[in-house]
Amino acid sequence: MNPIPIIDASSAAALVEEGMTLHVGGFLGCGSPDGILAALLARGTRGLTLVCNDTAIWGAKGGRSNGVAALVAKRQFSRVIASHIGTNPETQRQMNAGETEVVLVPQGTLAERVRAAGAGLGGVLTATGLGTEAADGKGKVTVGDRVFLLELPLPGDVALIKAKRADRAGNLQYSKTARNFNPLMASACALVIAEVEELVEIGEIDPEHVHTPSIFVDYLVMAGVK
Amino acid sequence: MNPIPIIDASSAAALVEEGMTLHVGGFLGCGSPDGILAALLARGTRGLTLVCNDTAIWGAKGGRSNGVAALVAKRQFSRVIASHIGTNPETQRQMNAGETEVVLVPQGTLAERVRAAGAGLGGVLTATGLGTEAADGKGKVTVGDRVFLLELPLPGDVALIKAKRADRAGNLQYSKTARNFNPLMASACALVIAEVEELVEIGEIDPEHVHTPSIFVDYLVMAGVK
Amino acid sequence: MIEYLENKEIIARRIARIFKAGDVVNLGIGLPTLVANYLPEGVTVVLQSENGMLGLGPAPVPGQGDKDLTNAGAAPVTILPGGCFFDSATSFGIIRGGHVDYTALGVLEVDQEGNLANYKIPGKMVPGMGGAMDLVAGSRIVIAATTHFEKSGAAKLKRRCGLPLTAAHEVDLVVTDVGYFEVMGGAFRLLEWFAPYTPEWIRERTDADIEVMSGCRRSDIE
Amino acid sequence: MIEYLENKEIIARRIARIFKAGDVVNLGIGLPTLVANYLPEGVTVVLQSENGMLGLGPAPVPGQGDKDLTNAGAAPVTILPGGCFFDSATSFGIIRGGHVDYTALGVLEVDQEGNLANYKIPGKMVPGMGGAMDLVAGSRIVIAATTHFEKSGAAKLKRRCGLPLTAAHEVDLVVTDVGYFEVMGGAFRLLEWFAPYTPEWIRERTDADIEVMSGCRRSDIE
Repeated sequence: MNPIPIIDASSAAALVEEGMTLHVGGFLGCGSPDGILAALLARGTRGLTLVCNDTAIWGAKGGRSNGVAALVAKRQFSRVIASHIGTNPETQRQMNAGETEVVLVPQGTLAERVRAAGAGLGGVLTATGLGTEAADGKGKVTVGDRVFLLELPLPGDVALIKAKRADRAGNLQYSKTARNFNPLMASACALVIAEVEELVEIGEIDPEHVHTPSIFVDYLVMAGVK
Repeated sequence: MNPIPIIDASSAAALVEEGMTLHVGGFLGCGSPDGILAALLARGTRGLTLVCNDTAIWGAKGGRSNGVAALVAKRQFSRVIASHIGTNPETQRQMNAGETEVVLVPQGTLAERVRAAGAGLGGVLTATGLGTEAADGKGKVTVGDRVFLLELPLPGDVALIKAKRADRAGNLQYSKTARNFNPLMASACALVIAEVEELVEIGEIDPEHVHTPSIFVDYLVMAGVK
Repeated sequence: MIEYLENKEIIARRIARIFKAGDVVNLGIGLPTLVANYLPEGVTVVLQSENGMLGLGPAPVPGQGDKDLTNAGAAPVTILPGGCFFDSATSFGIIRGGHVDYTALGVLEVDQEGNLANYKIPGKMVPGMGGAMDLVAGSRIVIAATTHFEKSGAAKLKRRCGLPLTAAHEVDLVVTDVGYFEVMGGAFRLLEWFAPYTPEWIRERTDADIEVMSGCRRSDIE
Repeated sequence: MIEYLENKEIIARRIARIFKAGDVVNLGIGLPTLVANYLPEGVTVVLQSENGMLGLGPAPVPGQGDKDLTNAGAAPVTILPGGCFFDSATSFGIIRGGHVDYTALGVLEVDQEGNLANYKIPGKMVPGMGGAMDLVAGSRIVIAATTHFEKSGAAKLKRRCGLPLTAAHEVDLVVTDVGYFEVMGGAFRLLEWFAPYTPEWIRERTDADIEVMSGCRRSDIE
């Protein structure tokens, strides 16, 4: 295995270009790559499409905020694909004001669509969302006597993910529920940047317990390093 | 978490009833539940449908055999769904003689079909097999300008799987390439029986490194115990 | 004259009795979360949290939480021995694959056809469905957990939901603070009522088809 | 008069030069497996084995094998530092998702349209496709690795495959023991030839459209 480059958060943010589709790990901010997101906020790149479980927590007037919330507030995303925006009222405001296009996707469907992109599937059939607004405009496929929604892959240009530990080759291990969408995002994007808390030598991660294999990861960023 | 029953191989084999669809883990015999399979061979239950990556290795005239090969030779399966039968010439003979129905499925498609059954998908779209005999009789779905094969879920009645280690609740860890289809089979069947080499107390397996969660597993069988 | 008093505790207590040991259960944020406090002695259920764990444990001692260990509402939690962590695709594979025995979710409206609306009020509250659509469509048994009446006095049990649906025809059981219902055959079938209410009182105040089953009884939960 | 002598080694050596450090490569059972022996100094590729590993290492010392660690041909192998294990769905997610840069596979027939037949001879050999259809359909670049001629003397490079296809229009490169070809525009484009053969000799003995490109050269592999 070959070592991959370790870059700083600003250099990582510079790899995200205007108009790109950006997949970000995390669930209400838990397991998001905070250092890279802060650098991307500082850089101010706009016109991005966000694919993320949610738009994190946005506490207006100095309240607690995390994850991608500040980037939403700064209008860096022209389009948001997420399952939940309820903890970020600014996303709802932008949606209602027509400032940002928001596409709401059931969480399991979002997970499968990202996985499908990573695993080379042309789509998956699901019963989730049948008979609801989530079915509007979707293709339907009948199998036997059952109807399913056809859900399409959701690939991205850049994945920004967060892991607990990496070896120098880029093998990753996540921590607890901070895992969530991170491994999926890593599989589905052309370029994958992982922010990690610990770095170990190649061979130090048990090959039975690698959560994301090194071949998915292009760059490492050390968390907490400016 | 509640402990699950530990039974012997014969009792496990007795849970497999004539006519059932049986998912067996293993790849050319590596990672197959040999003790349960030996008991099922002794029991002689027939009319089964086998879902397995392959029909393992069958060395006629006393040569090396493993996995499900002897059950195939004993004609316990009326139907075999597998990706490969090349190392078991007896399967080929039965297929050619019309004694056993053999359905050959590309390995990745087999994996996705079993996963789809476990994950509640109505099907998946794949490019694998397009323009080949594997596409014969399959539904096709066009997405944009691309055509895909529609591959359907492959659920089972009983999964016979092999793991390295279990805790008493049924959380499993596999060993090396003996993992292969085992976790998928565990997800896709109504009843799941895992043969394991080591048994540890609940809480002794790191929750970050459980390969198959306990909720998928119904019974444990200790490997090497008659 | 019976006066209605909102009582979330009785809902949680009744739901807690539905489960048997070993059941895999997902409890939605809010009222359903309370159910975990009332599980009978000896009934160990396995709580699934859709953000990626089985074996969800109680909240940690304040200040002892782990930033990487939260529930689907971003609150700090713990994991019980024998639990495990996994990614979101595995988590929803568990949910959609029918491996969750019960899900209990909050309600805006639930109707006698088993339709549930609990994620959106157009023009007012559009938080997104999160995992709710998957949980309702995928779980083996769906429990709608709700106070029986809105603040306005209207019952949340309807003939037909008016709000956007979370899922169609998926609700199996409804537990409110006046009774416990099964949704079947296009009606709410009353299985138990909670004193001081009576079946007649419930029927009068609920604009929906409520059938009082032969085995229907007053709950012994007080 | 040039006489053809089968030479599997030169095929493996030429293929080994195609890769650059870090490429993810799946080598089929048989001839392609030999490629691993000829990787240039300093070029560390990551070998994927479809039965569930990355970082496939060399065979163990005889007798030192692990029953739980085999390649896709059931032969004992080792894992290199930095490798990892995973299940078959993940393995084929890697393959079908385009995360394998190169796959090198054996050949029964390969044609100038990029069609490959390598898994079945009806009525004679029906072993099943195993992972071959996925590897050919999913890998970014597909290398057909084959001796140029059958025992009968017929070239394995065809105008049109007659045997059942493993995949349609997926082969990118063909490396035989007489030359190295790119499949493009409905022809085999000769990139290099191996002495003592010549482009003319190859064209004469191969019933297929073979284009000799301007940059085409004699290989320096001997």
